[in-house]
Amino acid sequence: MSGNAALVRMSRIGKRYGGVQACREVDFSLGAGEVHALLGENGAGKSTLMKILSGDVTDFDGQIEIDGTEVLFGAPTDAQAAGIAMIHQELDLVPGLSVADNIFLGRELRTPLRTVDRRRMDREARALLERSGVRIDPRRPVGELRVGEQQLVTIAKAISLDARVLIMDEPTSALTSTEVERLFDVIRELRRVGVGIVYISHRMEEIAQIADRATVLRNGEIVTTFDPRTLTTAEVVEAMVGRPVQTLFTTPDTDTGDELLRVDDLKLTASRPRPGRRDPDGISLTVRAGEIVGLCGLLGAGRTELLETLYGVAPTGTRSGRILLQGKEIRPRSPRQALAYGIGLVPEDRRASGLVLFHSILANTVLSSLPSYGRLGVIARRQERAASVTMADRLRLKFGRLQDEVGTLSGGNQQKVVFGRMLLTDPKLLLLDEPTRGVDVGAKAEIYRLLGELAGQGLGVLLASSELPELIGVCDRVVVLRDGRDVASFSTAESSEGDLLAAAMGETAVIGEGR
Amino acid sequence: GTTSDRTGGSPSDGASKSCKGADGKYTIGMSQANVAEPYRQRMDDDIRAAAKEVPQFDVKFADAAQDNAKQVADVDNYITQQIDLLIISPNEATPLTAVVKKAFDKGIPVLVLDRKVDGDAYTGFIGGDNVQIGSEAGKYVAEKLLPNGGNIVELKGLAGATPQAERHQGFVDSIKANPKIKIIADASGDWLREKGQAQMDALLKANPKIDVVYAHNDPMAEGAYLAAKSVGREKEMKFIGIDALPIPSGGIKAVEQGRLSATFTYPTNGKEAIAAAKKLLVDCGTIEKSQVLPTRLIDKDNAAKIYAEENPAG
Amino acid sequence: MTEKRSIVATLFRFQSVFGLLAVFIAAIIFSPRKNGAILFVSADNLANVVRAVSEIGIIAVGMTFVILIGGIDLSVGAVLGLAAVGSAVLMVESDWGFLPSVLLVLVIGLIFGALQGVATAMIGIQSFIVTLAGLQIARGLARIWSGGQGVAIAYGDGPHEAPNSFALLGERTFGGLVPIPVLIFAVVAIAAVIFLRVSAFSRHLYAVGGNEKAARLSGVPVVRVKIAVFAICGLLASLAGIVHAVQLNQGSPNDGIGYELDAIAAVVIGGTSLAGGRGSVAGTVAGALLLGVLNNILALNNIDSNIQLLIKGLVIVAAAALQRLRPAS
Amino acid sequence: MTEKRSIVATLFRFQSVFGLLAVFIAAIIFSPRKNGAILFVSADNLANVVRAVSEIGIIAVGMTFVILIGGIDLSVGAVLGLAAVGSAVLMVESDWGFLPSVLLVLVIGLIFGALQGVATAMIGIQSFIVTLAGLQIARGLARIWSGGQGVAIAYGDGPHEAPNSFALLGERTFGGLVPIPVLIFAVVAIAAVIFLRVSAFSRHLYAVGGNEKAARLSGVPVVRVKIAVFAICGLLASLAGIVHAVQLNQGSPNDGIGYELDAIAAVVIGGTSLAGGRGSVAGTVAGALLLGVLNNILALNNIDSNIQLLIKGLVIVAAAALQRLRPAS
Ligand SMILES: Nc1ncnc2c1ncn2[C@@H]1O[C@H](COP(=O)(O)OP(=O)(O)OP(=O)(O)O)[C@@H](O)[C@H]1O
Ligand SMILES: Nc1ncnc2c1ncn2[C@@H]1O[C@H](COP(=O)(O)OP(=O)(O)OP(=O)(O)O)[C@@H](O)[C@H]1O
Ligand SMILES: [Mg+2]
Ligand SMILES: [Mg+2]
Repeated sequence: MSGNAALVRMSRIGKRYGGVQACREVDFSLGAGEVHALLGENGAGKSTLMKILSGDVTDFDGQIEIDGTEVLFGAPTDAQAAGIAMIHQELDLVPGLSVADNIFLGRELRTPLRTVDRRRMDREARALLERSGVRIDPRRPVGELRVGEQQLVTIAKAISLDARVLIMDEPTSALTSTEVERLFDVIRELRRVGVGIVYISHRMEEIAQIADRATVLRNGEIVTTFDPRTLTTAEVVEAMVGRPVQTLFTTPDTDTGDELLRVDDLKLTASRPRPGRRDPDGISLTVRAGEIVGLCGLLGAGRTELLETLYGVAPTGTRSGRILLQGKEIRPRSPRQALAYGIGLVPEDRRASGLVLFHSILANTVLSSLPSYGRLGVIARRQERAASVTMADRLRLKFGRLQDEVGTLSGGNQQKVVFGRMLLTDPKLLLLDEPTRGVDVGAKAEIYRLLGELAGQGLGVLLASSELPELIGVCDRVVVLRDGRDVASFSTAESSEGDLLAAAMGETAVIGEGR
Repeated sequence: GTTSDRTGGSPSDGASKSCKGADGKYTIGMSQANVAEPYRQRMDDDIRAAAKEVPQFDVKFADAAQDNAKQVADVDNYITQQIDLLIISPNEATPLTAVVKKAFDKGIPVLVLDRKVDGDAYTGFIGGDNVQIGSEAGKYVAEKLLPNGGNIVELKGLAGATPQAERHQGFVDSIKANPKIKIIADASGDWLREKGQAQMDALLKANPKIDVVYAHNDPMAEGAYLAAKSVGREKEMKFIGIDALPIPSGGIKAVEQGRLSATFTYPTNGKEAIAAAKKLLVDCGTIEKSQVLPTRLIDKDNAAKIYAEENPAG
Repeated sequence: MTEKRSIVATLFRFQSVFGLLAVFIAAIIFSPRKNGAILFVSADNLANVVRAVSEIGIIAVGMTFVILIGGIDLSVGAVLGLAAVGSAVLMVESDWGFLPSVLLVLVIGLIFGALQGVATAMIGIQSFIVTLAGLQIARGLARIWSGGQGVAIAYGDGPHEAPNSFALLGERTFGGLVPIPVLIFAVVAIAAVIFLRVSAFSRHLYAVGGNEKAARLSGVPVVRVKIAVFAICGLLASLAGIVHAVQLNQGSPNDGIGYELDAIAAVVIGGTSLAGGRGSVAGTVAGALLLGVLNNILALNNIDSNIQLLIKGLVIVAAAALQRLRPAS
Repeated sequence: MTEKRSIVATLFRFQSVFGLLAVFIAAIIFSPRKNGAILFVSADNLANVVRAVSEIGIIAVGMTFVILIGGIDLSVGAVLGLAAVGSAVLMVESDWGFLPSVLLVLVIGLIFGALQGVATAMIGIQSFIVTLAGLQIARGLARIWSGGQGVAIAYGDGPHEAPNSFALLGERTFGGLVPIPVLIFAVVAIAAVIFLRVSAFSRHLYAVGGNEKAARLSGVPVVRVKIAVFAICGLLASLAGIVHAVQLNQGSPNDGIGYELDAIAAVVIGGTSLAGGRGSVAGTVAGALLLGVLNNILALNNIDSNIQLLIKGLVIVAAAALQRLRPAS
């Protein structure tokens, strides 16, 4: 494949952000009809490299050739004109506009009168979405969609560009395995018609499945390029991290203690129902001290909503059923209250709900635990710094200085900051919503190790995840949700990914036939 | 004495039509340009007080808050309400002419206060004469304060406002006689006390010798006084203002208490307006088309007396 | 499910119209009566109500555009004053014809707005501060141009008289019932509604307000959109200034003080979010009418002007609170 | 490398101070001279400059807090007027003592601000609209309380005289050099700077302005923070009103019109982002002083008031443009 005349050739690419060398002397090529995976730890420079190719980042060293001729992009539109489209890691959609409007933004279809041809846009948008196997009403505002659905819209949008080069930066981070499978079908079809695809993901199993070639970046430099079918996951991971990482998806089974959380037939009827939300509709489960319980479900099964309800941020409405923490009934009405009970939440969307992106790493890490540094409302700077440094070390955060803006960290490292913030509050029960979304394998291992350690100290964890291997590997037990109800519960020691998936899909799972 | 003149012999037809004698009940609409100006608030207050004495009258008030368009709407609304008489103190002449004419043509008698409207589609005008006031102030400065000449600074009203131009013109004309009197600087205080103070801060800085501060209204004169006082120079110069409102924060009190040397009344015409309305509606009489009230000099000697006269209740 | 959802959504979409309806009904109830007739609903009075809001309404349409892209324009009142002065000076003092005067004034508003757009979009200064400065500059220019005085407009064919065709703009039409300013407002509003529905530009505008980065990545010409929107707003403000001049027979440099706040209030009451990306011109029209009806009914009842301030403040808050009832986003 | 970067960063951090310095130097150059002395830099004049901005400055400190949480407060000018009226009426007409009057006035401002905070934080109405309504309400209340007229303040021990202790607030201290209002402004500003540096509350405030949702999920009591911030802003506006009353020897309900825009201009020129989450009180102080120096030098040179408007507009834009030069974030 590398023998093919390259569609894209990037040579000696360098890019520096302040003190950080995001890319250094990178040579990268992509052939027509090739799926080239780009791997690396968080902050390795994958997104930066691709932003350079897609015209988003314009000041860099080195050169780019397309079909053998050098190009110079001044803006993303230039790259699009040259046939390069990119699905960005951070979903960049306009919440107020409809799905169809978002897909055709900037190149609206017109009637002969030069007005916008809504009908045709709706029709084509629907066709595009169906091609990737989803049914979303193209007239719905994107802001109403779930993160996963938004990701599908972004994919449809990129596909609609009919690009010759399609860059996918973590396109599946919010998708469950069903949607991932459909996406792979689409990718295979694109490959057949000669589209070159750059595929970035932290899900190792996907790489072996779809990629023809893989390149590993570490600290902005290329470490190796290989055929993914020839290497084991462990070898790939070692190349990425630079050292062997063992026992990825296992946490030591700790002795579980007393019952920490009991949810009894929890139901929530929102007084002003929001379309597409799946509030708890009769959920019962328990979490013991020292136990890690997984929440499994398809897109929109209601995992996020359950965690939100437990954390006191559900919409107002009538609630029935009970929530007991250490045997006492609680009614969390705000995060503040939940935190006082000893419940912490790591939200799903770190940029929108987790971080103040332009504030410092320090300020973001200590935000939830401020009262513990100093007294009388005056902060003891040394204490808070110490706490922040300790937490950064513990999570192996990759950063320059504590005063740097958290938004300049790579995605995975941003996730660690949110995680660390909750740990600093010393919770009894930790609610995790897709905590490893966009987190590299090395960091994942660290997070799992940490979870195991915390569980060993008696912390209870409720972990919602779309990654089945993670659920199986990390959790002691997995509860499966469907349509806002708990439908099954498995001990991970005795069950497989297939069991979970079957339970999650239930009888309504026939939509994606052929699998 | 009241200077008056009869322009055009036409006795107001409107009056005869709306007059229902002493048994009638009358709704009077008062359209004020901007009650945020103390002078105009006092005008409303005077009208209110005078109307209390006429049991047949029920006066409504509207405030245009210095917006011509709003004042047009206010008058329109009075027309809709079918009031019996309109008193208007226009924000500006031209913009209100049409709507005043509309009311007048509908048979509503119109009394215009303070500022005229264009043309003669109104029943009567009652106002002061700003040129004359400026000239009285000039005369006072030339004869009483600076017979041997001296330096004046002038604090003007809002740039572009007619009274500002007139008070300036009258003043300049009447100090011309004495070439030793010089206006060495001026600044615009926008009629406001704090603006007068801030401008005076700078004027004091730039001018080491000031003998008289002539402000186009009392609030600016007070502001100038405060500025001079804060650098200990208030004794070096005299302050004169205009308006002489008989209210606690007005110029008469300031003269009485020695901050201002003199001020000149600018009549609010409130009492006179109600008297005219009574004549038209209750007595079925006619009124002068134009009634110009004279100004009065207020100085240390008469301030207390006049203040008491103007506030009979206390 | 979807059925129900869309009905509810539609209802909420038009809730600013409901607010207007509520105020309208309240106005009828609280209207004074004379000889059995409800004064508020007389044709004359209703025409007055709409005429009184037509200028604010025209401005508010432009303001809606600016707010939709997440900006704000504080200069509109001053630009109105500048345009009013311009019309008067050109036609009366310079004896220009109707069309050239009006065109020049509109172009001045357009350019003034566009320059503010440039400062916002290309230099990146927050629009609040750009247009706050623009307010002062426009006001200063108007004062200088007019010599500080209102310039009276007389009509006729003689020298220093404005052409009669200009006077027509202030008349009434359709049997003396509909004032032309109301007609102009209606045309502007309808044109804007249609424009926002059918044009590609409007998608770009919502996108810039909703997620500027996404818009840029999608190839939306963000800078051009911003400049265009501020230019449109300036244009409409100067159109309002022309209407203002003809209604008051003068161009005064001090006209339009504080109109920006009224216009913004109309936009926000109409359900457009100051954060950008969400809102509609139809809502703005309803918001402007609501304010007009409120002013009118308070005046018809001769409510004391101070109490009026209190009531208006409370109604504005109430109307805005009503907006919050929409399904959260 | 890091060394160099941090020096640059520090420089940019204080760039609003640089703006001030630039204007200061320009003022010296353009200052008129008398007998060889540069009028602008005389101690007297500098004291005047600061005294003239002390009220706006005090307000702007509170405004900084509000803007830091991503809000805006348009009611401050009206609250200043209300407080000025309150001080005058209580001390002169009701013959209250110094302390009770001042305390009551401060509490009124605090509560007024807090109520606006409640409407914003709990009902969720945009602060622009809440405080626009608040402006009208405060102005209406002030007019009603004062009877529409300014209430003159005379000092003494007799009936209807304000206590002499109140007059002291308007005097000068430190050998007649420093006006007390300046001292009050300085104390407020320094207290605010320290407060924002050391308090846990300030972290919450910045977080709410930076990303409200993230702040809430992190356990920040968002509603309480917002209410507190609006309350502080109301408190400081009424403090400014007290200072205003004593400086002008009267409380007038129409005082403070338009002060909100000056205060916002000071905040933004000082580098605080209207989007919230970014900015400092030190910058605001520099911004307020910049505006004060600008006003003073224009007045010292007797610049025509219309030209002043133009110059001020351009300087504001220039100062804001300077802010944009900070290293991109
Ligand atoms: N706008 C920016 N400003 C400053 N530093 C940046 C910026 N964007 C990226 N960086 C830095 O450049 C490095 C590479 O970032 P990049 O986003 O390319 O990593 P990545 O490989 O995509 O990581 P992830 O897997 O977490 O998405 C990181 O150290 C990051 O902190
Ligand atoms: N239509 C909607 N309107 C508003 N909020 C929504 C809507 N749909 C989902 N949400 C909220 O958006 C967030 C993201 O939804 P999300 O993408 O997490 O669904 P999911 O993770 O696929 O499914 P699950 O509900 O099982 O977590 C959640 O807080 C959810 O409550
Ligand atoms: Mg990345
Ligand atoms: Mg979820």
